[in-house]
Amino acid sequence: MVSTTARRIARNDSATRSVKALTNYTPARVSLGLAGDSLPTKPLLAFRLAHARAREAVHFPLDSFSLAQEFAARGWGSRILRSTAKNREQYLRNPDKGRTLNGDSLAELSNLHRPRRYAFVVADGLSSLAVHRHSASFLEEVFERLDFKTDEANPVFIVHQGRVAIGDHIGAAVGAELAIVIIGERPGLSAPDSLGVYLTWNPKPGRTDAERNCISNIQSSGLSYEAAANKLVFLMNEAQRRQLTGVALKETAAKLLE
Amino acid sequence: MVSTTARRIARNDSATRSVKALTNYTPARVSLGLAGDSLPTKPLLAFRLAHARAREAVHFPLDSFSLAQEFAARGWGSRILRSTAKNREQYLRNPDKGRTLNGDSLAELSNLHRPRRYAFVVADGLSSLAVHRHSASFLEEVFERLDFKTDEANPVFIVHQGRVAIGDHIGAAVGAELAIVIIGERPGLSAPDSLGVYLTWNPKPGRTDAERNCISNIQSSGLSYEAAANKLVFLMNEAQRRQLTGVALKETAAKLLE
Amino acid sequence: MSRYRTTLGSRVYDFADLKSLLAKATPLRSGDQLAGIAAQTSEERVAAQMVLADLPLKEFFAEALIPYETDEITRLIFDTLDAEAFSPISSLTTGEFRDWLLDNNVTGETLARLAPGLLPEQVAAVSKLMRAQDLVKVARKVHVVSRFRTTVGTPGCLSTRLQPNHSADDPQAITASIIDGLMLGSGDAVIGINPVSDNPEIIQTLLRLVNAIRERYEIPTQSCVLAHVTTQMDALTAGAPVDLVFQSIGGTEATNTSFGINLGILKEAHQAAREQKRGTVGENVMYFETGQGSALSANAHHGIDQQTCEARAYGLARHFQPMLVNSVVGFIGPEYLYDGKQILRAALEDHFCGKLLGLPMGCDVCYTNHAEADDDDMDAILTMLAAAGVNYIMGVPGADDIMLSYQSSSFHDALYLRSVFGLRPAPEFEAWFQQRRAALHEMTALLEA
Amino acid sequence: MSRYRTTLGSRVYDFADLKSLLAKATPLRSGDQLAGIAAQTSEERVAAQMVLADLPLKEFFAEALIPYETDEITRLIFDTLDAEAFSPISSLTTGEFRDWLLDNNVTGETLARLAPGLLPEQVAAVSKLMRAQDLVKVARKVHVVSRFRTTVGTPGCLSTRLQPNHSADDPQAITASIIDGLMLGSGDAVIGINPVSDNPEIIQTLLRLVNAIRERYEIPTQSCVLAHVTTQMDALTAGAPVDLVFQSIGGTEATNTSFGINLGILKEAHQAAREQKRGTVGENVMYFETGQGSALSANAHHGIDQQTCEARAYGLARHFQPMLVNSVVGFIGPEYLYDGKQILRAALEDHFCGKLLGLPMGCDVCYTNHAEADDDDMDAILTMLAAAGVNYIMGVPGADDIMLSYQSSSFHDALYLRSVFGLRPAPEFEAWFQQRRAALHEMTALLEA
Ligand code: B12
Ligand code: B12
Repeated sequence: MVSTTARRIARNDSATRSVKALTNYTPARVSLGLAGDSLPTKPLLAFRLAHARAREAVHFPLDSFSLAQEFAARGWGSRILRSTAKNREQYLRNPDKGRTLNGDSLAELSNLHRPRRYAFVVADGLSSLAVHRHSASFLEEVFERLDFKTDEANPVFIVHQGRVAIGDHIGAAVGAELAIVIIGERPGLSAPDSLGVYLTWNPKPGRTDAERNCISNIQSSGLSYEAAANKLVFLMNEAQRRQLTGVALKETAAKLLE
Repeated sequence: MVSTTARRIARNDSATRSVKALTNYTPARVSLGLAGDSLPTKPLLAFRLAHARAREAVHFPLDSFSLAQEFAARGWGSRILRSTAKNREQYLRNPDKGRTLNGDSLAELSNLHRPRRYAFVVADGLSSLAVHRHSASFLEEVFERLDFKTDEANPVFIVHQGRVAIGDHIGAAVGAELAIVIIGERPGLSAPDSLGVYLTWNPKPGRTDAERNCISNIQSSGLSYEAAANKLVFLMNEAQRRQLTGVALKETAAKLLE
Repeated sequence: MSRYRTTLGSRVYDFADLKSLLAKATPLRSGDQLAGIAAQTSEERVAAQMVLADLPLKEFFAEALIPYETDEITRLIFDTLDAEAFSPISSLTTGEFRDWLLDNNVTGETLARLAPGLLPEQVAAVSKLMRAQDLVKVARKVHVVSRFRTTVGTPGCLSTRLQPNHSADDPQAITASIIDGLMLGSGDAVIGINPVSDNPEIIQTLLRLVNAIRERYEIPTQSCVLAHVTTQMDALTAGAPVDLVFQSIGGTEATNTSFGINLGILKEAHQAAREQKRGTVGENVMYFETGQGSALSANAHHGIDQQTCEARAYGLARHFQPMLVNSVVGFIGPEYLYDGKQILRAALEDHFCGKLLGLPMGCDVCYTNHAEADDDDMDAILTMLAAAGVNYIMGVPGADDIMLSYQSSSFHDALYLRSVFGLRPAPEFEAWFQQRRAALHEMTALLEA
Repeated sequence: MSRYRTTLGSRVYDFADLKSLLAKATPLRSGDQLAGIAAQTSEERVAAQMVLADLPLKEFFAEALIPYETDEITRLIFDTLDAEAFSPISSLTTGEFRDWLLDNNVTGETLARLAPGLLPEQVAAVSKLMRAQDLVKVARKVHVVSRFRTTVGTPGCLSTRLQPNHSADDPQAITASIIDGLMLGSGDAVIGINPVSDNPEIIQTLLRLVNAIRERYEIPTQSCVLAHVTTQMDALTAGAPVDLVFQSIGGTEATNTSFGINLGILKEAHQAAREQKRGTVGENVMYFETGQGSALSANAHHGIDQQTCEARAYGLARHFQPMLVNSVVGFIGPEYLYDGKQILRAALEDHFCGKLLGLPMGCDVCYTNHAEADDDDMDAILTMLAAAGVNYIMGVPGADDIMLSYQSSSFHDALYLRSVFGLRPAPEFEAWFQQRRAALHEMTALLEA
């Protein structure tokens, strides 16, 4: 039986030594050891602690005010918007509510409509933590690489209780060619603060995910701000050139593991 | 293997014929047949329907007003009381709330205190249906057999969201020697309307169930009103004679299956 | 500042005493919330588990959850503990105990030798650290075999209690349900009737009824009528055929007081039943039922979580070498175990704790109509318990107990488990069944009488 | 007044059409509630099940849930249906179909012959009538075996997909996870990496990485990098070593459109992969993932309940004789499957429906941190699926996928199932493991490179 063998191996001293070494190479939960064929108590409890915390992270509210201040400190304009999801429970049980803007927010956007290249959207998604930790620094890298200035007329849109597709509504409402949605990915046990970016050419309600591109796992053991910004800017330029995003557009900018 | 055998037997024609006959003798779900070794679709769906209905029955609210009217029509006095459970959800999750009277009800009882033999309590328990269907007819049988008259000073207490032990509070509050709690038992798939009776000598808060007697399953395929009344009156008399209820008191009144 | 303390991130978690540490370490359930002793957050729960994991097992001997002076179960447990048996694990913490239990070199025999040295509280504690799969994996190592007229609990066997209740104790109705069950291979653990009445005459009639069926068809099984133990003793004294004596028990003296029993009553009953010498292959004569929540329900829990109270009930039960012990796990209602998930967890804990303490554990896999559960939940519990090696389950016609008003497992459910896990009934019963199966339908003749 | 109608007591239940009948008959789940198509009460649900039970299976041929003209999956399903295969059950109602499936004379072979004659909708329908235990009992009769370099799905085997994801596609990190998994006996179904990037160069690098490990240590298994199918095709064209081609699929054309695929793309990919001729013991080259909720999430469900959509995805998958198919059952979140109970039910349904339709079903037993579920729920699902004979599960280090941010099953979980159910890995892999186990730790040398 494999199980017996595996146990024997994990107990073999030299094996144990080299198995330990695996943890030097990945933050994944490797080399956890065996109690019989089962997970020993220590990693089991560590797992449970991580679970308790990740579940909490889902519910941290977005502090849009302080985020707007951070942006302002960098000289960026921003607008705070809300989806139609009234609270977290609604947001979780009804994703469509996170995909549409509430009446006030829509009204607010109506006088912003004019042809423009980009609509940058920062949405809490499933992890406001991700947005708080990474969105400003990441956007800094992006803006540096772009011929683009945010201001009051061209603000970063900060969205409460937002899903990816809300970028379609915002982009359409303000007349943007490209919607760039920067969003908190669902919290994991190891990364409760992972940021994703979704890019949609000619955003409008009804776009499918096949018509977007995605850059994922911007977080400390994932993609760096620089690498992510390189990829994004590459995709933005290509999108503009080929007038599309989605499956037909592949990101070939960045070299492996930069 | 037993399973195979059982299947073979149930398929054996003569067996099937005699198995059918079992349903003549009990309302239990016997002779359901076999699909392989499993329950055939028809009885499975019948079970599910019964489950859906029993779950509803838990939540039927007690219509104490119409119950009081039924009692009045028989010339009985009654008082409507409430436990501290504000609603069904609270009642279900916190039994202690169903065991104590709310402030108003307690106050109402304070001027009723005087030495008396009986406090008759009718409580919804887990099935108001049981109380509506059976409590008046059952009490009629009981009162017939007793040297006892209800009236305004000696009412039947109708309790919303009550548990068995609420009889201890009521009995103590009104100064009764014996509390007789007539209560809706939890709804079953076959009998959503089963009534139970709990008898407590010298009722007062803190009595344990060992100090009570119980008569259970007053319902159409269970104990008849007459048989139950005989048992109850026997127990009441014995309780009075021996000045106790509970484990030490056995009901030896009724013959088998009367 | 207490001894039970840890810091996680910036939060300090401090647990007043051993019993509150145990309560906070318990997986979420409504009963502990109702009692106001559950962890407030998941993180607090993990913190408690971490402190518990680091707690040396030895320390459980130093802090009786209910004082020795005030509780006869505490006294029984401490007075009969086998320190020698405990020695192989005397240096372990609770967390290390879990790892040790999972070790493949720790066999069922090792665990059987260990049982008399274990405090129920130690077993409850380690169960709180375990995942559901751990509860299965360890429990299935242990085989506790008990014997009366059948041998229950041997590896590869799954027995059933045939539970033919009727809402008016009608003998014909009960007979019909018994026949139905026997034809589907049920009844090898016991044919056990819950009488709706407490009338001693009726109890005797039922005892004679099952005895007559059993003798006439030479069924190798035992019978039981689950009235209050005092009523059963009256029947026994009056000469009725009493095989197993039943009683509901709890894990605190006060719970048992509310049940109208105590150690003395149980000892008397045990002795009286043994003196009947009615068993053929063994003399395990007691049948106990337990269940999380009964202590709290009787306000008799002393601030101890319901699962630890339950383990203490096993600490009482093992004193009587019972034939059968089962938790009626979902029997009382949602105030103690809210939904299918909580019932499943409790079922696995109860089975694990009972087996570890040396008991022949079955389980009444069940739910009430006021709980958030359905037959799918029961299927999960049944399947996991079969994987865990449960000794027996209930067999109720169509899973619907028309008198107790709850849903248990059906004759069909037992066939499901037997076929999926390749399990068989007790050997004596199976042999009888093989011989008699062709004639079984003739039993309906009993109904014409 | 519709054809789908019944009266229960004083209430009349009327179901507008077949798809709403199916939706109302489905066990409660959040996704169908979200779509506004779930039964409003439990009684309505049973009413729908009763009408469904009486519905002749034949009638499913008369009412395509999505018109033939507008959906290529409907077309595929109807055009390739084998009427001959259906004939043994052509006279049955859906309820009788359930009874027939449970019949012990209906063997795995019978069911394998039946598969090409079944509409996904018929299979979905019958699953809605079944208890969890029925889903286990019938599924375990069916053995769907698939082969590439290992043989997956034979009786007594449980395989695993080793899933060594990393949040930056770091080859060393991925290698470390692969070594960890291999040492614990994982990876015989496939070593399958979800790349965080869609960069074609990175995809190729990962393909070459796993291929090199596999060749160097002569591991009998297959690899896969689960990028979008078009990206994998680019890699294949560029000469990268592609064993299995992966794609997420849904049960409606519109869902697949939202995934950026269609039948044509899948056919091309299938052919291209087969032409590689990289398999040694067989030529099943496709790997599909599915999951309840994806159609609704893409607003592409046409008012059909999520479980029926899922079965339709299997109707698509079977066209490609895949090596592996698994539902990622709890992957998306609570909006489709709210809690452990709903995930368990869906897992059993998915496995049952897939097997009945002739697919080599595995399951990604999993949950997210926004769902009401935990590791105990996973243990129940794992245990029931093993009882049901699932072909494979995932193996993720410590159950924590650090890139996809969800919890799946761990290497340890597979060992739990193998030990409790006496299951073994695929024979080719097991033989390799036996020979090489002593040398396995030397694989860490790979990390020094
Ligand atoms: C639930 C239940 C229990 C639970 C009670 C805990 C709880 N929190 O509910 C447990 C499992 C602990 C239990 C134990 C016993 N029970 Co009981 N129980 C029931 C059941 C199934 C439902 C009761 C109900 O719905 N009550 C109504 C609700 C609304 O009120 P409640 O305030 O929540 O319920 C209280 C009473 O039910 C009381 N209670 C429960 N059982 C008994 C038994 C007696 C004799 C008394 C006086 C009180 C009592 O406990 C509850 C909490 O205080 C009934 C059967 C039925 N169909 O009703 C049997 C039933 C009442 N129990 C019965 C028996 C025999 C017992 C035991 C004596 C068995 C034994 N040999 O040990 C024990 C001990 C009882 C005691 N003295 O405490 C018999 C009574 C027969 C009789 N005519 O005397 C019944 C009718 C079932 C049966 N036929 O076996 N029981
Ligand atoms: C959930 C999820 C899915 C779900 C989406 C359904 C849903 N309702 O959520 C399902 C299972 C259907 C799915 C499918 C696929 N996914 Co996906 N998915 C994720 C995951 C795990 C979480 C996303 C999240 O939290 N979003 C944030 C929340 C708050 O926003 P949301 O609006 O609810 O989510 C939307 C987006 O996430 C979008 N989406 C999901 N996956 C993808 C993939 C691409 C390329 C795009 C543009 C959009 C997209 O679908 C959601 C609903 O509209 C991420 C990994 C991660 N850690 O984030 C991968 C991830 C985004 N998916 C990925 C891939 C590759 C796919 C597939 C292309 C796989 C395949 N070969 O078929 C398919 C098809 C995607 C498509 N075009 O629709 C990759 C993207 C890689 C990249 N850089 O392009 C990721 C990063 C995971 C990975 N590494 O494999 N996915």
